[in-house]
Amino acid sequence: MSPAYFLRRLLAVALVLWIVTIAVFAITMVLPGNAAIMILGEYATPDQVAAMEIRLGLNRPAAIQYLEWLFNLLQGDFGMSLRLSLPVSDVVGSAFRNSALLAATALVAVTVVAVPVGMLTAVKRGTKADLGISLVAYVGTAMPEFVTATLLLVIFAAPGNPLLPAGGFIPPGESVAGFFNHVILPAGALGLILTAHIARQVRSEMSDVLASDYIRAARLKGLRERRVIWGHALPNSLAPAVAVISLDIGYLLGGIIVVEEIFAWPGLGRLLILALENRDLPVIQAITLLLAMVYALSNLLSDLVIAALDPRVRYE
Amino acid sequence: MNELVRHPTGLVGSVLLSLVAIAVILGPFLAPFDPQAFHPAVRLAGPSGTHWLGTDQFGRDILSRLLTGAGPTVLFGVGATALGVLAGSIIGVTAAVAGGWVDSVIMRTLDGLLAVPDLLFTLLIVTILGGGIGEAMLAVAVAFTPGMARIARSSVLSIRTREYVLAAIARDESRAYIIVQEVIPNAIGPIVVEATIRVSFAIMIGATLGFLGLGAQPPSTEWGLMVAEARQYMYRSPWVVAVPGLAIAVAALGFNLFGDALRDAFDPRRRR
Amino acid sequence: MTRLVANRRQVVIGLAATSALPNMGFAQSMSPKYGGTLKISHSTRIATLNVMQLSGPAEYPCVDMLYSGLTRIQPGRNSAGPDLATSWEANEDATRFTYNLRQGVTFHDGTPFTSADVVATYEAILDPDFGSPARSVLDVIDSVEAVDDHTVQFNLNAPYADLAISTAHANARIVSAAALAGDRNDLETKPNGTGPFMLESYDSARITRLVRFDNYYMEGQPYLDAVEMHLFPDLAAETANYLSGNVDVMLNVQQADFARIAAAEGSNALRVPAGRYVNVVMRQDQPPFDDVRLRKALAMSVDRQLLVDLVLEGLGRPAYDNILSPEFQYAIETPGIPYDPAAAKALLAEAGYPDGIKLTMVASNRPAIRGQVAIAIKEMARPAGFDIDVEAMPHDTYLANVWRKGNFYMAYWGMQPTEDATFNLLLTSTASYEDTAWFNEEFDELVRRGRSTSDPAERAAIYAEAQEIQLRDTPYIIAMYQDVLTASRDWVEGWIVHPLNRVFFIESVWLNRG
Amino acid sequence: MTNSRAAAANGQPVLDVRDYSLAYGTPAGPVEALRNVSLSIRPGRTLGLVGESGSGKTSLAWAIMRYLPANAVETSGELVLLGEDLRTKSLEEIQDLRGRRVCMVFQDPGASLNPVLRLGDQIAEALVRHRALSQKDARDEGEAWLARTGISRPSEMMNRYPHEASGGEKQRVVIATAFACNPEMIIFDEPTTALDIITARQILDLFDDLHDETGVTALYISHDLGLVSRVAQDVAVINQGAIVEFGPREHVFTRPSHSYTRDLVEAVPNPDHRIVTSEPDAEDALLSLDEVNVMYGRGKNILSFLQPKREVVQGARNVSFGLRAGEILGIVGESGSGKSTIAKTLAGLQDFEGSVAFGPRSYSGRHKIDRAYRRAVQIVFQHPDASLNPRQTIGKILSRPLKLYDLVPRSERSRRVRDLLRSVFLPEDYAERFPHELSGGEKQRVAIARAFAAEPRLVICDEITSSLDVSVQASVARLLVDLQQKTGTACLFITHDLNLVRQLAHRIAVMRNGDLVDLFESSQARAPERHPYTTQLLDAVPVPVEASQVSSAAERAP
Repeated sequence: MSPAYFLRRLLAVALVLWIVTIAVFAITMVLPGNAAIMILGEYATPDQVAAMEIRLGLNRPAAIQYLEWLFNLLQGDFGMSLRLSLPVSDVVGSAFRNSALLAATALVAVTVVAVPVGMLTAVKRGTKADLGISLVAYVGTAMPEFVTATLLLVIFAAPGNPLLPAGGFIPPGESVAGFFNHVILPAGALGLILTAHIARQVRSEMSDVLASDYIRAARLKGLRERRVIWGHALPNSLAPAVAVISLDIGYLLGGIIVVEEIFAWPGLGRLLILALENRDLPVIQAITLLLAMVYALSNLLSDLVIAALDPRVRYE
Repeated sequence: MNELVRHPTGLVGSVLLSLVAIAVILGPFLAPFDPQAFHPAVRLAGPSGTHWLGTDQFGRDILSRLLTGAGPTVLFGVGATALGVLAGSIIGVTAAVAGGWVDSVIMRTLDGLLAVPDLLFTLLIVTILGGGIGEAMLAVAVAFTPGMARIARSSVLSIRTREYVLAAIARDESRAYIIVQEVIPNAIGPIVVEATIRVSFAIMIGATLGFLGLGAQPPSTEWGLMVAEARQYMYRSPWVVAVPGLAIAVAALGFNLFGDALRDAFDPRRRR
Repeated sequence: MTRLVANRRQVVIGLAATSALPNMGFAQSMSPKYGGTLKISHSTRIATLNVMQLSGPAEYPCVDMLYSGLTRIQPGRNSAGPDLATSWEANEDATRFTYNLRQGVTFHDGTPFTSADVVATYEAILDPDFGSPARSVLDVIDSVEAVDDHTVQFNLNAPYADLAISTAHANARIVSAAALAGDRNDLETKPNGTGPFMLESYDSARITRLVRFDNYYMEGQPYLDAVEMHLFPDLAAETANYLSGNVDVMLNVQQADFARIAAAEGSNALRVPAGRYVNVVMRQDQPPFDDVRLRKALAMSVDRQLLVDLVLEGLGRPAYDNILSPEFQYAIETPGIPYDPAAAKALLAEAGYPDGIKLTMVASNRPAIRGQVAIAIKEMARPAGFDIDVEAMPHDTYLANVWRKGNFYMAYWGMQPTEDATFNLLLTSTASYEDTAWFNEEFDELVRRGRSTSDPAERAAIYAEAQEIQLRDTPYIIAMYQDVLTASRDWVEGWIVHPLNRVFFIESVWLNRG
Repeated sequence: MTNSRAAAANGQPVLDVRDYSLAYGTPAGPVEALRNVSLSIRPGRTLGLVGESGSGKTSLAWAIMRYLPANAVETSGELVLLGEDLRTKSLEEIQDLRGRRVCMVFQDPGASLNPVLRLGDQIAEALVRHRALSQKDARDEGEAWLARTGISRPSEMMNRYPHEASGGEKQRVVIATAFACNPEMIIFDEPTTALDIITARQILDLFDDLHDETGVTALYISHDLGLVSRVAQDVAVINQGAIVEFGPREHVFTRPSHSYTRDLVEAVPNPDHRIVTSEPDAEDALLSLDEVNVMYGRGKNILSFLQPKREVVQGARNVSFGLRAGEILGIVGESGSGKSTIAKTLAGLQDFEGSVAFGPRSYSGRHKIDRAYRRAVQIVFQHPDASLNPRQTIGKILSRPLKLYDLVPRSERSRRVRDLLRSVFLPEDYAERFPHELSGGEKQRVAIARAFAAEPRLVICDEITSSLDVSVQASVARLLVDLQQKTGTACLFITHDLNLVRQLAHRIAVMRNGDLVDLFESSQARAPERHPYTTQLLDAVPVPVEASQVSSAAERAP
């Protein structure tokens, strides 16, 4: 791959993010209600509301506010959180780290399970094992995270003899075992739907590969089935699998919102809900921008990986 | 249609969808009890001869609530998808037909919006609109629009280079005729397939919004809300959350399976 | 086991006889053990530690540990006891108060506490631009003066008998003059108080950890080495975590989980009757709520005991529209209102609605109890001819569109420390959150007289009259009082909650682990 | 090879298919694919298996390779390879046999090579598998075979990926792989169909050389009788799953016993048998192109810097020629030569520079083209499946030009549609049908009828016969010429089939890489002043074997 291609892709990501900043800013501008009341809640005294209104100073033209915000943003200054009275970069930064831990764990687990399962079911297409796994996968994709999470809690964290903690977070720096103990349920709730989806997609990609002329040619060369699958089919299915996984990262980033809320995971998702409920505009803006950036960059990364896996796209 | 039912996935999907459709249309009439009526004597009771699926914290009959909740739950998904598809198709077709800088601007904007995860986008919009089932439906529709616009655009673009469209251009047909008569009828297939599968996503997102308190509101019997309301009793009587939770899965599964079968039926390459 | 304390009224509220409280620090047979970390779980975020402005349920225990006030609400009573002030006296007409300050107290950073800190704190509270919630109960103060290093004097603009209770306000804790003179944003995250615990780490998304302050003025206290506040936003997860023994105290317990937690081995579920209530707001400057008969008809259409059973799982008491719960010293014996749909229907017909009336009642979804009460009222009132359409909505939408604007909605209030604070919160014409347009000059005048009267008998008569007026006009329907529920593990000694839910006495808690 | 030699010695056939029948199970019941097929190939000989699409020829190849889908049911017969019935072998035995004793070369080398593996590895793995060579030896051996297939830099080719090689190179790699294990038999399944004319010719020559060299027994499957007549000593004709003709080539061509074979032989275009007899009016110019240039892939807007850079390709370069009324002008060339660009340009579907004069008017760009021009110039596309809107009935499709150009009053339209259907020899009730209910040939007739419905003065035919079966090709070509003669419409006939174009065009234009390199009267095709490229093209095409030539060609067989 040429540096020019990489640069062009990076430019495209920057353009996308710029568009996101406009969209995000526009959205936060039209949020209804008196921001001060929304931030302080109904038990705030009128004094508090008045003080907050002065502090917000949201009475300047939107375009000026946008430019000012963008200017600060480019210097790494996301402003102050209105609800938490801390710099947004601090609040969002630590939440981002925690979310990344959860998302990465889930993604790794999903990949490790889903890709082999998808390939296996494609190879064993039509057998009982395929049917069984496909059925589970179908049901899996139809369960929203909050249902999965709730059922997981009922099954694994029921009081009396809980197998796993019902929620909470322990930084891996504090205790690795504790981290894994706490991450299993949220990662499971987050991963079920993705595992099912990715396994299905990989199965379908792999089935297409297995039905292709070059697999037929390989078989008719007398190659053993093992060599056909591992030597010929697998390398061709990896690139599409990476593409599917990278697209599902978008879904994963949405899924963390609910899962973090249920499992008390101190990440971006929960922070976002708090920010939305409290009209914490700088935090909403930062999170949305951050998630969009992660998604755009993960797509870019997946393109690079695909280029590494498939010689046809290498010199594009 | 035969093609659909012959597929095992299509068959199961059709059966599940029929069940859901029956619940949507006839649910309110089939419900044995008033779904809002309290039966304080039998709060949080397990399944019994009177209350087949048990009762909730107010002693309301879960079966009746489930049956009347099918409407709001499923129609939410269908409505949100329909709106999203309509808006997306209009935008996508416009971009494809206009081409040039109009297309570029529309597509780059869509790229930007698509970079925001669906649920996050929906949450932002529902917060702007202010929560409630109608607002949530609109939000999901808006969140679906960019994706559908993309699909519609690529569908139109692939149709636009078909030879029958070229033939129409060569004949000097009007632009309107080409779009309405030649392009759209043929571009609609992939859009319908995508829409069907998206209904299941819309149902799930709708339920999730209900669960987060931003979608359907009490005393609605929308299934996501039923799960949310019953969650605090989940250890005491697990079926109160399990029943609506599984109902959501069944409805979503039905649309998912049906959509996949539809895709296979449209795509000869995948036909077995 | 459940400690159920449901003594009606009198001075002692929440906690009955001390014999029922073997764990109280001041009444125990065992001598407390030192050391250990107390883990408390809570479900709402600790968004700030700014003592002068915070208002979150989980923020109150934090400032209660970090700071001291001049006075402090006493365990189990709605009365003020000494804290940083050892004593106080008023002049004849209760317009000037002198507080004598404790000597030898230092802040966590080692600087000594003096009257200058008190003056600086109260001046900040009284500054309208600073927006302290405590100002609403302290705005009778005209000026604060330091008489000497350990004496301050408050000059009031009107007679006010309850000043000692007002100075116990959770947001009126003493901050050092230096902190107020410096960057006030530091108050958010770098608290420097005189309380029994100091902040060690603050992660608003997860754990806030406080450690023992060795120079706390109470000799030998606190007993604990540290206290950790663990956040669990999902209530079901919080309960499961508590029951599995990962935390020692659950700050607030849901009604739905209370019985299970009470029955669980090694767990103490504590239930404290309190004056918390959901009230039905009806705007009386517009029809149909301008007609008292309609309001009364609705009041008769609510089966209050059933409501307590359904919504509170029995963990509360029926209320009969009195804004003062029995815990208040001057609360009257409120007559019951029987559930009588037939009579209600007749009264509704009399009010001009023989065929019933269609109404839309708004309920925010946070906390869920608002919606639950609304739905229950809808069902109960149906036989009386009320066709109520419940419109539940997200809390932010409610705040933006309905709160203090709508004509028929559910409000939710915690208990106030005094009768005067309660009336001035909602019911007087100039109340802070006046939302009914129920303006009654006679009532206003009674409240005004009550606050400047120190004689208990006189006050009782005045407040009784005020309550009669309130009950006659039914500005709100208040159908039940909700108990405060908390839980602690067996090894936790001395954990109590106050009906006000603002003071916690954690300096007296100790761990009795084998 | 020893087995094969032994077989040769005792006259035993290498492959003997006896009474073989095959069916596919479908939801609608079993569908017969092969019915009582019997044929045999003697050692060292090439059997040409000829049939149209769907005739079962590929099914037979799969059956021999024992590569049948799960729903295949073999209802009778034996497949005997040197005395052993393949049907009785286990999967493991078959895997040992594939690629070692029986190999296969496929139609599309682009699809049959794994895109993510290097070409060298794809040859070597077969050698490692079947000849137990080490990786290094296998690569050396593979490279040697690549050299034998005429690849100029074999070691470089070994390290390339399929997308880095041309179609011809890829097919050489596939052929090298097939020959490398020294098999007894190779099945060639249309190995040249996906290639350009000249490349196809080179592959065919390679086949001849390697066949002579190794003496391998071959089954050569093709739809092209002309081609088969050139490479095979024996010919079998398969129709609807049954062998209708089997025998030595001379026999099949000179004395076909079955009517289907006769039709097939007749349908092969032969440049010496002209379909068109009349000549156009010499001086009546209808259309002329003047210095027409077409560029592809030019950036269009400011955001295009975000698109991967597209190469600018010149689709047509300074093309000028004229067309007379009533004339049939053939345009030939390989893929990418620009012949379809000219078709699209003249149909008003392609931006161009230069000018196109039509009658009294001249057009200097696509957007200048008006309705009068568009009505007078109609186009018929290559793929009948794609050129008819699948959602419209045939009646609607045919009446559209009538309505658009207001040719006949509304009340007359359905009658006119019926006339049009009759004129292309289709039943009138086809008006009610949808395109998918028609066969490929029928659809192409509808497309032709639609073009002629506009009463045009010029019809552009862009490869209209190339996706059709041989027998259908001939009838469609004849239909076109009939209509053209009847109406006097001029015709631009674009094709890569040189034999066909020589049968029906008055003049032939040759294009290459966007340039018009030659333009000549059909009768002058073999004249000495032809452009060398034209000669090369003409030489590349196998001319159907006439009865008289058969014996001489057969002598070349060993």
